Amino acid sequence: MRGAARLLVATLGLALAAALTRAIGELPAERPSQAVDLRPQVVAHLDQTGVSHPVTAVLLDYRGYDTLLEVAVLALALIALLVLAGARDARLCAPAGSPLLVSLARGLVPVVVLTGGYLLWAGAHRPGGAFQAAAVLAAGAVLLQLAGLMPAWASPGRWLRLGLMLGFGVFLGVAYGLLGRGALLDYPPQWAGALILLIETGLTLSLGLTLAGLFLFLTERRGRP
Amino acid sequence: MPAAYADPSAGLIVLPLAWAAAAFVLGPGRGGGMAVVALMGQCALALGLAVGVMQTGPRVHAVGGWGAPLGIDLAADGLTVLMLLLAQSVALAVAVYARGYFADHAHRAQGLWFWPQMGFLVAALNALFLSADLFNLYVTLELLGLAAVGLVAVGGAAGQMAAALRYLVVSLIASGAYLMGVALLYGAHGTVSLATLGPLLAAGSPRLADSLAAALMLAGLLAKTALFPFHAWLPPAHGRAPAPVSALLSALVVKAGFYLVLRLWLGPFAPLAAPAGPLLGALGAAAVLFGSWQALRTAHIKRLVAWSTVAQLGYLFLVFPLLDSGGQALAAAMLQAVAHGLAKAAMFAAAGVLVLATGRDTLDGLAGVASRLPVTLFAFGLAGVTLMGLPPSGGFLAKWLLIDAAFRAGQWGWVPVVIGGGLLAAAYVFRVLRQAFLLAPPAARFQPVPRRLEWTAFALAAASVLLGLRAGELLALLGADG
Amino acid sequence: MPELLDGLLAAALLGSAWASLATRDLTRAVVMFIVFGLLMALAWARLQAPDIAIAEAAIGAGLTGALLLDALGALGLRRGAAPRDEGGPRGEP
Amino acid sequence: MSTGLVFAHAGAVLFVLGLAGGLVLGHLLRRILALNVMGSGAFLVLVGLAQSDGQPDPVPQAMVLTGIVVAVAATALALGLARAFHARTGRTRLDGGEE
Repeated sequence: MRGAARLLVATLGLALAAALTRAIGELPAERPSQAVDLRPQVVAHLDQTGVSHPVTAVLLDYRGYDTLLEVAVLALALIALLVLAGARDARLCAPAGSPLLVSLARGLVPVVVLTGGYLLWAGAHRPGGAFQAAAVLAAGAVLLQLAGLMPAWASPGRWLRLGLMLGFGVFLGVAYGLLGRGALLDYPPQWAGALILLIETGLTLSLGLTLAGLFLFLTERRGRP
Repeated sequence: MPAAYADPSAGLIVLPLAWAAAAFVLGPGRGGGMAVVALMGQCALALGLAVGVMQTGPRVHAVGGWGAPLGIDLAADGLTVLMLLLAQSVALAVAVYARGYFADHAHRAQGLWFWPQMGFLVAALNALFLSADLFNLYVTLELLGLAAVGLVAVGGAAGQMAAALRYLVVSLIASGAYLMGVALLYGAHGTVSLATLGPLLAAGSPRLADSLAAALMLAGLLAKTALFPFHAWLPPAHGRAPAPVSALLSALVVKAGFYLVLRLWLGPFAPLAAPAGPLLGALGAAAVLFGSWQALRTAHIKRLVAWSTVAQLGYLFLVFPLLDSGGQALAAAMLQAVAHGLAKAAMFAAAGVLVLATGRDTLDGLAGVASRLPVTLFAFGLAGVTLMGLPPSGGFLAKWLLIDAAFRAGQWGWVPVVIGGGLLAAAYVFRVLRQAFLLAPPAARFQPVPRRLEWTAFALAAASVLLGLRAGELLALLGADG
Repeated sequence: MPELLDGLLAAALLGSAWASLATRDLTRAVVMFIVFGLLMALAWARLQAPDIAIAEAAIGAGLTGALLLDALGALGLRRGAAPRDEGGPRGEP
Repeated sequence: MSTGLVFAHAGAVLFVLGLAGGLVLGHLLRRILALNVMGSGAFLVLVGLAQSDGQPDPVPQAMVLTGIVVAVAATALALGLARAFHARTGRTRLDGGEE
């Protein structure tokens, strides 16, 4: 039974792979002449977006609404994990960090914050931005937790919850605030750069906490009371 | 304040996102009252949008002010508005119900983070119904899927974990297939906007990439809708989740997949999809018969209601071979979607009360319930009337229109399926009712149940029946698509 | 020359993905998956997508890799289960 | 063949490999790996096919950035569920019918 199912999946898989390969192979030659090319449009409106890096412009302006929902996905995953962590009843106690870890954390955290800040600032002009910066900050938060310098995450207090939602809240607030101009997220060109920086700063903080939370909720600190 | 701030399309997405986030910040178990008030506001917004669409036709909201294909559009037509109205009204009733349900001592632990999760779920539904961009739809599908899976798992028991995992794996495979379709379409046409893609796909003979994309996307969406034979994940997930969650999942979440299939079928994939019509119809017929049969066999109340969802979803797909034949097939499908949404939410709400009162989820334990919980049992029966398709319910009108469309198309074969499905539904509904009217064994103990739970179930069931009397307005909404 | 590089990288992607899914040893599977993530980052760099390359390395390979390694400890090694995923009637290929 | 097309082809094969793995593999951890491979394949096709003429396209690149974050959220939830399931039952696979 199981062998037959595998054979079926393998056969269908080979057929699908062949079809996909053929479709991809013949596309460039057969691309219809009316096909849209968004690249010139992205460049043409770049000066109205307040950022000079095209990917950041797509991410936070042209398709900023995707990013808003994506931040919601992350927040939701964190909440679902919080439910599971509660159900598992394994409290994430703040471990007493070893002295070496504590001094390492104290030394590294300023570097981490600086690197995150740089990536955030750089995102407007070149590769980088809130998500990459947040990943770096998350590493710092995990380090702090392992060193016992962060409060326990098992039942996050109100301030931590506020921090987790701050970036999303700012993003949502800006999106809704601009509705007065006629549409969600419709940045006025002269304020676009500043508003995007505001959103990205909030996101960096909250996503950093969220990514750290994904890690900390999932991983049990074994072998400690 | 400029009137723009009251824009219903934007409000229906921003408002639930805002209360979801606020409920999380407020803390465990909090935010229910806020959710109920906000959902009342959302109902008003959806009604406002419905009136607007009726009067001035479909609306487009260009997020960011760019407009497709560079930006993302939200679009609302009759189909959208109907789904939005269904989602807001069921969500409001479920919120009222859930406040009582999770206040109960036995469920308090499950409800700790229910409100933020429900907020994100409702936001995902509204965003999905409104989106006119294939990649944005992918993000809404993921948001919806993760919210639904997270809610199935809140109970924390091993069976719920297994059901949630099964659901998650299917959901991720399905979104992966959908995303591959989006990638092929972007590669071929340089856009993911529904409005821009339509003419591009219609021009010229279909390319392999287009057909493959359509097949992958539809297959993914069918798996998310739990159409037979992709249904195996549904009964455990819907059967094991807490009752308010089951109501949301069965009434709304699975409909989102169906809505997207319909939207793509009538929209950009229209030139490609027609040959698949009979196949979808056949799968729908198989779902009606197989789901009803399983509902007749199971020993658990909520599992019975979940199998009934598999069967009732089948009806929605019977319309695909009939869409081109002029009849009211589309109206039949939408009426069935709305009527089943209300009835199924009522049934799960009632089933939740029965499980709460008897302390177990088995049909055997129901003996004697009729005299203790007459309102709940009446609600269950009323919802059953809609599922069976008896007049004057919304289900009756839906099935009537479906049979009419089948005759017009000369496709008589679907008629016995519709009628047989109704008879089987009668059989499984009466299984529950008969057991409930038996005399209670002397040792039986019933837990007291908050009135609020019984009456919300009743209100939902009554709405599903009365829908048949107000169907004219709903059909007029669909006609506004023009 | 660049074509050769692309071809080799693509082959390495397929090889690492296959190795990750087909190996009997769970630890090896996770390590191969992290290698796969890092190769993906290289592929993104070749596709002139440095933003994705950074994100893939940090989030795709880094965070996901850390989560998987930790889950490995929780799922594969504890409760007396052998570190290897046993074959048997329902074994993996 | 352009760089974009090379990786689009590789992406197609990765997608199928991950899809097949997601369907037939038993151990939950392997299934999660397979689903990630499947997603990566779709991402490669999205960017590679759009850039088959060799010019970078920021639109699919931004979509993939969004997709990667969504994928890590889904992976984290899947791992959390798998661990909770394992903690209750000691099992690491779902097969063997329901109930």
